[in-house]
Parts: sequence; C-alpha cells; structure tokens
Amino acid sequence: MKRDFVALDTFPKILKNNAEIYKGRPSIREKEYGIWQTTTWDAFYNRALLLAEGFYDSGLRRGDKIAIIGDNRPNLYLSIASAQILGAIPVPCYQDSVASEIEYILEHAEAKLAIVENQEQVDKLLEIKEKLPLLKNIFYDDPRGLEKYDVKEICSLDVILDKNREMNIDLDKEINKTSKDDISIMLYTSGTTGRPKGVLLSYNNIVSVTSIACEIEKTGPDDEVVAYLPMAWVGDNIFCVAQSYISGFCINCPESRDTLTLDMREIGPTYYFAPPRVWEGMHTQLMVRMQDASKVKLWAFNFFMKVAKKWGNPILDKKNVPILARLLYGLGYFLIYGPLKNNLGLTRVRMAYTAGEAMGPDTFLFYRSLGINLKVLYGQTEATVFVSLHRDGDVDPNTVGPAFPGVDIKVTDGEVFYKGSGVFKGYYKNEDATKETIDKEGWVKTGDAGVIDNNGHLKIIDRAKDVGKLNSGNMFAPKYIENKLKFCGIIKEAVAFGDNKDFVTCFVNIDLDAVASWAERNNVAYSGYIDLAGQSSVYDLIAMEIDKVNRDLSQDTELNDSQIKRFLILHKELDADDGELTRTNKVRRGLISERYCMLVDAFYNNKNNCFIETEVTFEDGRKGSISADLKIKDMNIYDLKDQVA
Amino acid sequence: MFYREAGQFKTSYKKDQAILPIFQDKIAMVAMLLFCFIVIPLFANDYWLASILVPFLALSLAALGLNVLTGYAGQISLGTAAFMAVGAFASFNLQVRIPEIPFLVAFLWGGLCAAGVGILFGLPSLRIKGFYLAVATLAAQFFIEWLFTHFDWFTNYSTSGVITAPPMTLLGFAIDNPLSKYFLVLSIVVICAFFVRNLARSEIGRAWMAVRDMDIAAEAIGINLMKTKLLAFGVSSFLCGLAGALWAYVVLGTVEPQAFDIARSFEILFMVVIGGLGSVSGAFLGAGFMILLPILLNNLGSLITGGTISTETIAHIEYMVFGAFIIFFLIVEPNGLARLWQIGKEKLRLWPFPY
Amino acid sequence: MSLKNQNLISKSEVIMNIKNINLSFGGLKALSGVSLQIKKGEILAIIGPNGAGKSSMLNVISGIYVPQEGVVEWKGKRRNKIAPHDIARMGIARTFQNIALFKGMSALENILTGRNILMKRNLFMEMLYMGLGRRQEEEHRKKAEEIIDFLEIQSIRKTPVARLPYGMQKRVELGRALALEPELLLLDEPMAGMNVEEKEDMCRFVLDVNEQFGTTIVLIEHDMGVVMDISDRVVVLDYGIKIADGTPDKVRSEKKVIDAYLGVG
Amino acid sequence: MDWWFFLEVFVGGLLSGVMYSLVALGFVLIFKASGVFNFAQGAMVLFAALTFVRLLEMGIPMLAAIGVTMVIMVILAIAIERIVLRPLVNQDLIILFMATIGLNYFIEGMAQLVWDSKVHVLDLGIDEYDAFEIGEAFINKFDVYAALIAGGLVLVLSLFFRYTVIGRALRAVADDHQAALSVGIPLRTIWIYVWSTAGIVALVAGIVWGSKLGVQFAISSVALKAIPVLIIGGFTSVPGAILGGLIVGCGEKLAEVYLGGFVGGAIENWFPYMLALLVLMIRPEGIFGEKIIERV
Repeated sequence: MKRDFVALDTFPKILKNNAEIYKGRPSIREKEYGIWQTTTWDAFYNRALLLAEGFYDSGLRRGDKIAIIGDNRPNLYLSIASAQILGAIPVPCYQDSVASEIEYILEHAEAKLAIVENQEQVDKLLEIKEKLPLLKNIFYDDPRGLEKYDVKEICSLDVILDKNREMNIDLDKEINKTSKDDISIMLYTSGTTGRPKGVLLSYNNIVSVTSIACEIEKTGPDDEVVAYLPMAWVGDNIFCVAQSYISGFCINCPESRDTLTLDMREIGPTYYFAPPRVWEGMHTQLMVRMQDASKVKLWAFNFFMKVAKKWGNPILDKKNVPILARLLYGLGYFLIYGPLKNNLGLTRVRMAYTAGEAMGPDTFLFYRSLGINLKVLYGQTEATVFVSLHRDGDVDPNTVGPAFPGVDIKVTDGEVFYKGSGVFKGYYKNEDATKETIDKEGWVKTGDAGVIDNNGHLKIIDRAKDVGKLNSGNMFAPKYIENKLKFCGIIKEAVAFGDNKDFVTCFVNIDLDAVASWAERNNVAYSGYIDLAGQSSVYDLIAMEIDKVNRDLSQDTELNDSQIKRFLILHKELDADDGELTRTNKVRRGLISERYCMLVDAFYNNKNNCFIETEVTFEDGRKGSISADLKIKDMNIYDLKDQVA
Repeated sequence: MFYREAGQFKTSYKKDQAILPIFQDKIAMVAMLLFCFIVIPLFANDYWLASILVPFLALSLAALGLNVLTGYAGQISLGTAAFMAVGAFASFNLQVRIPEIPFLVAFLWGGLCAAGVGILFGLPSLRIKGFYLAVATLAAQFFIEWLFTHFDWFTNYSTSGVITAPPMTLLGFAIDNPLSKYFLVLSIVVICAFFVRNLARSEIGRAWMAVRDMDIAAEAIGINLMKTKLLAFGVSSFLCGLAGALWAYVVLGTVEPQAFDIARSFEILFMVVIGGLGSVSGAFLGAGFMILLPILLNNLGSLITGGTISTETIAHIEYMVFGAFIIFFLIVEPNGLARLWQIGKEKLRLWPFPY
Repeated sequence: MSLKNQNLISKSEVIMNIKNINLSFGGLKALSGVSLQIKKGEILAIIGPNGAGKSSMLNVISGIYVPQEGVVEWKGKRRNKIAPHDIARMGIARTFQNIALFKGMSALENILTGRNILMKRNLFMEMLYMGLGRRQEEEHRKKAEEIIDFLEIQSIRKTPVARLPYGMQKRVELGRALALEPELLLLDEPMAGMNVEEKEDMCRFVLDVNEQFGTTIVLIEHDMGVVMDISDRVVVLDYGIKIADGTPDKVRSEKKVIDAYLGVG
Repeated sequence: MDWWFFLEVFVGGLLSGVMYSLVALGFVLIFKASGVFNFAQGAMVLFAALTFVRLLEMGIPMLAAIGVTMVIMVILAIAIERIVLRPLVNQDLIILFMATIGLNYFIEGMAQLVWDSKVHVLDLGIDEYDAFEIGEAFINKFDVYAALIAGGLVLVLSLFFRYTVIGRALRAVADDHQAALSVGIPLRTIWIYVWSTAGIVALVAGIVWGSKLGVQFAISSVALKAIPVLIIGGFTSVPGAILGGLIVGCGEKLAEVYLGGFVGGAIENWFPYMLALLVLMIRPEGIFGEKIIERV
C-alpha cells in the first residue's frame, strides 16, 4: 500500500486513514487468557476516540503532557494514540524505574495524567503523589488488586472504555488540528551522565524518517512484530508504533515476562529488533543447551555450523556460491538451521536489527550464517533513531553501515556529527543543552568518537568524552576494549581504565549463566556469584580471553599500548538499581571509578589483592552490603613485532 | 525437525482446542487417511486385506473400546471378549428375527446390547477396585461364554452351534469381497476413533481421567463416580460389541462363542498395554503389534530352521514373546508404544535441542 | 500484625454452624464437644498439634465425616449425610494435604476438570464435539484461563502437572478448587513443605481469593506463624477439644494455647 | 430326595473344594506378603507338574524328582524376583497384576516349549475309581487322599509361618511393610522366599491335579477356579482359602447337580464367579479378609 505522507502528516490522521484502508485487519494483538486477542485497525481507532473523549473530560488539553508507565500493553499504546488525537504529548517512562526517577520525570514534564499498567505502578505513584501537584488523575489498565483502593484520583481505563456517552467534543476537528510540526512524543534519554533530558520529537521527524525506513525494508501490512522493548525507549516507538502506523502491520504484546520466548515462538515475527545483549544472551543460551545434546547431534550441529560459517553469509548476500556448497547448506538448513531458527521463533524474520551497543562479530555473523538478515544500525533518540544503517548485501560486522538516506554524517576531530529530517526539536525546558547539541547549521553532536572507512561505512569507536590518552601519548578508547572483551561470551560487563595512566587495567563481570555451565562441565563447585567470581580457575579462564584480546590489540599500531596489564573480577554484578548502569545497561564510567576508586588505586599501586565493601540494592528495594577480598591478576603484554601463530 | 511451529499462533479457543492444533499434525493425519483409503486399496492384495488388515482393524476397535475403560477410566477388565460376543450374537439374532433389518442397524443394536451388559457387569466397580474388579469381569467372561454355548435360542437352534453370518448389502451392493469389507471396517473404525478422541478431550474424558488418576479428589470436585464409571463401561462395551459384530460378520463370517473366549480377552488387554493405555493411537499400535508379531515369528522360524520348526513350537514361543513383551513394557514404558511415539514427536519438536 | 486490610465485607452472617459435635472412629475419639461457627467472607484457621483432630474437623465441615452426635447447619439448614460428590455442588471446595492432582493431565486440564460440575453432560454432543459439546468447552476454557491468569501460571498452562515443582502443583490444586466457584474453600495445610517464597506466594493468593471473590476460607495448618498473619480468626484444637477461638492476637496470648504449642509454635 | 446321594455330592464337593484351596494357597502366600495378585500361579502349577512328570519319565525316582522340581521352582522364584518384581517394586499393584498376566503367558509358553504339550499320565499308585462306601454314598478314595495331602500342606505352612524366623518375617510383612522393613528384613529376600514357597505349593497342587486330570495344559486353568475361592475366602487368609475352597467346591457341585439340569448343565464354569460377585458386593474384602481402609 503506497501512500504519500504529505497530507497524512500526523499519527492521528494516519490512524484515521488506517481505520479505513486496513479495516478488519489486525492492528494490535495481546496474548491474554491463553489466546491472541486481536484488535483490528478500525476497532483500535474507535477505542482511541472513546479514550480521547474520556481524557478530555478529565481535563487533558492540547499541549498537556500525559505519562505512560508500564510494560507493552495494548491499552498503553491506545492511550498514546488517544493523547495524540487531543494534541496532548505522551511521555512514556521506564516501567522498572524507581519512584524517585519517575517523580523527577513527571515533575519536569508537568504531567497532568498518568496512564499506568498495574498495581505496582499505582503504588509507586501514590508514594510520590503529594510532590506532584499538577498530576490530576491516574488511570490503570489491570485492575488486579486495585478494587479495594479508595483514592478518588485513580480509576480504571475500562471505566472510560465501557462508558459510551455523547461526545461533547468534535474529535474529527481535533484530529485535523494536529500538524506536522506538533510534538508527537517526548522521550527522556537516560543520559549516561546527569539527569535525564526530555527529547521532543515532532510528527515530521518521525513520519519522514519512518516512511523512509519502511521504503528500505518494504514493510507491509502482513508483517508481524513482537513488542517487548521498553515503551520509553525510542526504538519501541519507531520500530513498533510508527512503522505499524505507516505500513499497517500488527503489533503483538506478549502474555507476561516469563512467557516471552514462548510467545515469540508462537508469533514468529517477520521483523525483529533486539539490542546486542539479547542476541548474545540467546546465542550463549543456545550453545549451553546444545552442550547436553547427544554425540551425534552435537557432531552434526558443529559440522553444519562450520558449513554455515563458510557459506551462510555469501548466500545471504546473494553472492554466487558453488552449487555443492548450496546443496550442503540446504541440507544443513533442513537439519539444523531451520529447526534452530524455529525454536528461537526467528523462522519468519525478514529483517532483524541491532543497535545501541557494539555487537561481537562472531555472534553477529552466527545469526547471519543461519540466514537471518541481521543488520546493525547506529542511532540516537535525538535523531529519531536512524543515523546510519547496514543495507542488504552491504554488511560489515565491524561498522554500523553507511549513512541513512536523508542524513549527512561528518567526523570532525574524531567526533561524529549528523544532520537530517529526523533531527529533534530540542530538549524540553533545557535551551542550553539543546544549543550545545545542535549547532547553527543544524549539525547534531553525537558525543561518539568514530571514523568513516573507505567504503563509506561509519565505524564507532567509543564515547568521545571517554576517549583519553595513555601517558605514552597513545589513544585510549575504553569502550572499544571493553566490547572486545565482552564479545567472548563469558564476560558480561567490563570497565577499562587507563586515561592518564601508564597502562590499561580493567574490572570484569563474569556472565553467570555461561561461567556456571562451564563450572558444571568442569565440575568446579561454587556457592554463588561471589564465590564463583573469586575462584582462581575462573580467573584463569578470564585471563585466557583477555590474552586473546591483548594479542589482537598488539596487531594495531594505534591501540598497541591499550593491552590490558592487570584485571580483577568484581564481587558483584554492576546493576542499574545501584546506578552503576543506565536503564539501557550502559556503564556509568565516572560513578564506577569513584565508587571503586580503592580498587583502581590498587591496580596502579601494584597491590595483588584488595578488600572492598559495597552497598547493594536488592530487587525489593532493601539495601544491604557485601564485601570481598579481590585478587588482582597480571597479564603479559605483546610487542608489535610478536607474530601471532 | 519437521515441526516448524513458529507463526502458528491461535487467536481463538476454537482454533487452540482444535483436534489437531499443530499444522504439521493435520497434514500427517490427512496423508495417513489418504494412504488408508486410496493407496492401500490400490496396492494391497486379498491376502493382506482379508487376513491381516481387516482383522487388525476389527481388533483395533475392540482395543479402542477396552482403552476407553482401562486406559481412560482406569477400570481394568478381563471380559472384553464376552462383550464382543454379546455384540456379535445380538446383531445376529436381530437379523434372524427380523430379516429386513439392514446389517448396520443390527451392528448398532449389537453395540447397544453390549453396552447394556457392560453396564450391568460394571456395577461391581462401584464397590470394588483393581483386580477385584478384574475378577468381576472374568465372571462376565465365563457366564456369557456359557450362556451362548448352552442356550440354543441364541444360536437359533442350529445343530452345530456354529452359524454363518448373514450376507451384508449396503445401498444395493453386496459386501462380500475383501476390498469392500476393508472399506466397511475401515470407515467404522475411523469414525469410532474420531468419536473417542473427542470424548477424551471433553468434559466426559476429563471426568474419566480424574476418576482414574485420583478418585477421591474427583469426588471432592463433584464428579459422580458411579455415573462416570458406568458411562465408561457403557461406551467401552459398545465399541467392543461393535468390534465383536465386525469380527463375526466380516472377519470370520461365522458367529460362534469359541471366537470370544478368555484368550481373546487377554489378547486385547495385551494390545492396550503394549499399545499404550489412555491413547487412541495406542489401540492401533497395539493391535498392529499383536497381529504382526506372530506372522513375523512364523516367517523367522521357518527362515531360520528352514521350515522344519513345528507350528506348535512357534505357538509356544509366541506365548513367551507376548508375555515377555507385556512385562517389558510394564517395566520400561508403562504407557506403551503410543508414549514412545509421543516422546519421539517431542524430540522432533525440540530438535536440535536436547530439551 | 495482620497483612489483611480489615475494611472488607462485614463478617457477621454465619454460613456454617457446628453445634457441639462428637466424632469417633471405633473406640477412639477424634472430636468431642466441638462447636464452631464459620462466618461469611472470613479466613478461619484451625490449628493444633499433630493428632489434634484438625483433619477430622475439616472432613466434618466438608461433610465426608458425619459426627455421631451434634448438628451441622449449612446456611441455616441442618445437613445430614450427603454423597461425597454432592459436597461440591453445595458450594464447598477443598484442597488436599498431600497434593491430589490428576497426574495424567496438564495444569489447564486439571483446572477445567474443576469446572465439570458447572458443565452439562451430553454424550452425543461431546462425541461429535459439536453444539453444546464444543461451546461449553470454549466458554469454560475462558473461565479456566481467568483462574490461570489470577494465579500467574500462564507459563505452565500446558505442562503435565507431574512435571511441575511442588509449589506450582499446590498452586494448580488451588486453581482446581477455585474453578468450582465455591462459597466455602477448605485448605488442608496449604503451606506444608513449602519454602519461604512459595509460602509468601500462597499467602498472597489466599488473601486475594478472599478479597476478590469474597470466598470464605477455612484452612488448617500447624505452622502457626503464617496462619496468624493471614487469618481473621483462629481456632485451636488439642486432643479433639477446642481450646481457643478468636483473633490471632487474642489466641496467641492464651495460656492453654502456649502450653499446647510448647516447642511447636 | 435322596439324602445319601446328596451326601455323596456334598462330600465330593468338599473334597474337590480342598483341591481348589490347594491352588488358592499359592495366591494367598504371595498376596499376603507382597500384595501382589499372582495371576501366574496357574502357570506355575502347570510348569511344576510338567517338570515333575517329565523327570519321572526320565526314570528319576519320585522323591528325587520332587526335590529337583523344588529346586527348579526356587530358581524360577529368584528369576521372577530379579527380572519382574524388582523393577516394578514401587508401581501400582494393578501394574504388578498385569505383569503377572504376562508372566502367566511366559511360563505357560516356556513350560510347553521346554517339555511338551502332550498329556502325561501321572500315577501315584492310587486307583482313581476306587471309593470308600459309606451307607449308600460312594466317596472317591483319590479325593480323600488329595484332601489329606492338602490338609497336611496347610498344617506345614501354618507351622512354618508360626515357628520359623522367615515365617514370622512374612507375617510381619503381611501386617505392615514399613514395620517389616524397619526390623531390617529386606523385602527382596522375603519375596524370593514367598515365591519359592508358592512354587512348592504349586508343585503339590500340580501333582494332585496332574494325577487326577493327567498333566496337560488344561491344569493351568485350575487357577481360574481358584480366583473365586480367594474372593470368597479373602486374599489374605490361609484358613479363608481353605473355607472358600470348600464353599466353592460343594457349591458348584450341588448347583451343577440340582440346578444344572434346568439350564443345560456345565454351570460350574461360572457359578463360583457369580458366588464370588455376590460376596464382593456384600463384603469386598472377603469373608476372612482384612478390611481395606481408605484415608481421605
């Protein structure tokens, strides 16, 4: 269905149009009560009108903010649509953020209404309600356990949706009032530093960028996507909401967190986005599961994986491949790849994206070799996601692909800048920040250090501000090193130090699943994470991986000095609840180096172990502290001339 | 490995509770039916049809019947053959008394009579369990066998006590050659299997299984043990009766009590145990096994010994092998071939993962 | 302190009234002169050391045992001997101390079986899986799914119960009892043999059941701790005699109870 | 009515009843100790009898033959315990029951394969048609001897149960498995003992029946006769088995003589079962059996 999005320049208008042209086709599904309850486009539209009506009655007006808090639920998506119809601005929040974080956002955004998923969220809000005078009403989706609450401000969405009263506002008029420069949505970026900033995205930003994306991938109304990523994250709004608006495909909401994989498998999405850690997690898991397979199976698996590794990518990139190889690959597809993809629910995937972090080339190629068209994109909330993107047949695991159509990229003294139709309108109530991000010619600074290679692909090295210098004067790019470490699968997180130092050192978080299964296979006994992390055999295991990385780095004139000289395995997992990671699981370098400064010192004072006690937050919010005496291990350094066998 | 289930999501309970929810299973089932109704008739010779396939199907039906009782409702019975006999004699007698009755109606009548008798002999199941009940059913076995041998009325006063079954004609054309018989039996069996499968996945089936798995709990949630058990006896015996009628009319062509002695009862019990308690496919697998094994042994015997081996010896070996298999299955896989089949299927669905 | 927020249905109406009953098997006395009132919408706990007659009491309430002396009134009417399978129809459901699930079935099927009394039996329709046969299967599936959702067991919906961990099995059994939509729910040591989290979950569910469906709940336990938190009223039995009856705090402080529980509670 | 004739029939019935009890005893032993209803008992009778008779035919003196057969039966018992019972030890009794049905077939097949399926005359030197004369009634001598043997066996068994260690052990198990195990008697050994004993009982029964009917396949079906005996007498009681046997014995004879005529005869095949059914309906645990209590 080809449509020009000049007339249809806002979501409310598009939605109205969809309700006509996609009448009777599914717009959103939710697995509830054991089956996939489906809402058609027309039904969705009508419910949206009903809800908009209700919001209007409870005082929501053009330009007001409305907070959305919860997991991906149809009614929350519906609320966004309804708010937009009224010209109000939806502000999704991370469903797992603690009350104080939510308080800041709602306070800063001056939210009038809050639409939340369930009791958990309601409780959070009631906790902070006093401090939010502007917040008038709270609507909830799942009434479980809320019947007995007698707080007048809270009320169930169903109450509005079931009521059918006469319209005391002409919603068609409202819809037509919306224009392409209106703010479509406001997304708070969990900045790696300081307070989150509210990024304002106009309909023009989203519609223009998304329609191009749909062009590239030829998405259509028959595609299926599973909505499982946080609604507050720009990706969910583009890949699910916006693209389904533009190309009319169906959004599928899983039944619950612990049925996600099952639901994935049932739906078999044609379009799948996942951050690297999800892909990597899937990969590790898969390998662990295969470990227990019978000899024959394992042999077949390994054999055909080799085949795939050799021929999978050429075939995927439509290169010409010897007929025999094709046959062999075909056989492998029937015996291994096909079933494998099927078990992961990836059989029908036409396009798969990853972004946000660098992804291990091996993992990346693994999926492609299975015939999954996995591509990397580089993006930012400020750019309405797309800055650069791999194209079919032109994929390079080490880059983030060429610039996205309509986007210009330049690299000035190491830092990446871009401009294009997706560039955001500014940070909400934060002129200075806006100014320092967008310059007069409209170039946006990404804060990332990168280079453009000779086939025009952008290659991201690190956060610009993190790139430092070793005392030797050579460049020190911690993230680059950390990623290299993380690619091995048994290292979950790594934090490298070396700025203004003589040599590079790093903290390591082991990947519990992977290492635990390793421990099982080599019958290493352990009582828990801390114990396992402390085991010298585990240290050796990690040391081996680091050694590989060092050999690798030693090949690179630029990064020769960045080889890791000393490391230790942290006694606790870095955790967003302790502020060590962002909600999107990026390491908060500064905070960490403060909190663990004594460890860092220990590195450079040639201590061989160091005692540390840290405060931790448990799931239920209680605080506690754990302590351990951490060993520090030394690595040997390779010179440039050392040739690697 | 053949199961590609991604994308097979269900948007309604109707779809989710379909008899074969997985697409690949639907295909397999259709393929099998086509095979039975088209390919076999095209290629099977009369020997195969008459002396292997038709008996196999008839006995499968009996096994299906017993499986309802023992497999689903958990009530063991050693009197299956007796209920078959009732079916056979009832339908025979109806036709003798009222010649113009079409034989299918007679079969139905046979089934119903068997059901009645079954319910009668099921009554003890309300007070007694396990092998006590088995004994009660043995009583049925002996009593009915005796009844049909000693009261000439049932055999219509024929001197020999052996009587040829009346000819069968359906919509004008006679069912006398192996092929037509095969079609007849196959259709009946397929329909019955379908019915049983439906019962098994409905309220009744669950009630049966509840009684089987934990009768106290079943009672506590309001299941009337008496009604449920007797219903099981009724349905089971109906199928057995039907099978009996088929056995007499189609397989033997004669109606004689000797065809329904205790040995037959055990044979069918074995089919159910080996095939798999509590599954429709089990009945067929078990029957197939019990039919083919003797043939196999015979051929093997003559193959190895070059024909010198006496049929008697083979019969004895057969006994031992059957006995051994029963014990083997009870030890290794109490749920029989059907379970093995299921496990295999699970493996295929998980392939290449081990779990 | 009690986890329950007390502003619930007024718990005055008595739905079962047991007037000094005596129950004995052969020679030995199980219950002597016990009187007990069960009030609508309450959570009543019957506790006591082993062999105090808790189970006997539960079976009297459910109607499996009929006391030799004394009267049992159900909703104002005297109740005499009834067939075990009619108990459920009276609106009384129960769970068992050592799990009594139907091992051959999935969690879903177990819960569906709980709805059998609410279904109509029709051999032919079910045989053909048509008309009523199919319709009721679908309608009741919906109900069963609501329970599954309520107990948060979606992920094990179609798993054979035999394969489930202990705690989950207990949950499924609770689900099966709920499927009957009972007025009175009897729980026979619902927390027996559970670890801490499992216990906490079970408590939450018991409370939710009571709050959302207003179901009256009688549970027997010998672990006092848990019971005290969730129940409105506690009755203590010892050697077949009722030695205390009142709010948890009141009962906890009674000397008799402390003596009976010396070392146990 | 001819009272002498009645007496003759009655006594005849009692005596043949004793022979049923003989078979029933085997069942009772095993059931008492392991709760298993051994459907294969009949096959064991057949096997024992065949073995014994064939040994005789080989010219082995009777006592030696008996000895050897006993040994064989013990070996069989051990084999059964190893191969069948041990793997099924924690299974439902109904499963074990079906297993014994399988066992029944196996042993029947084996017996006839190892030996043969011809009819063998077994002569104990008693004339089958010789009879005592009491008034006008004739009591078959053979039956009397058989009865004596049976009686003797019962006596021996009860002594065995009362005065030997293992005997007491068996009683203990019968009363309460846990208790038995807690006093440290391994269930396995017990089962072996029990099955061996049952085997020996089978041998006796086999000899008696064999010399009456001739040793042949048919005698395995006397087990089917024994089942109602058990139901009536109760599965767990030796005296019950005897009494049950007597009841069935004369019951069926009298029924045959006085009712059989009207219904075309040969009712002794099912009459005992109907009798048993009757008992079951009134008293499921049998006349002497212990009450089965189900706990809720």
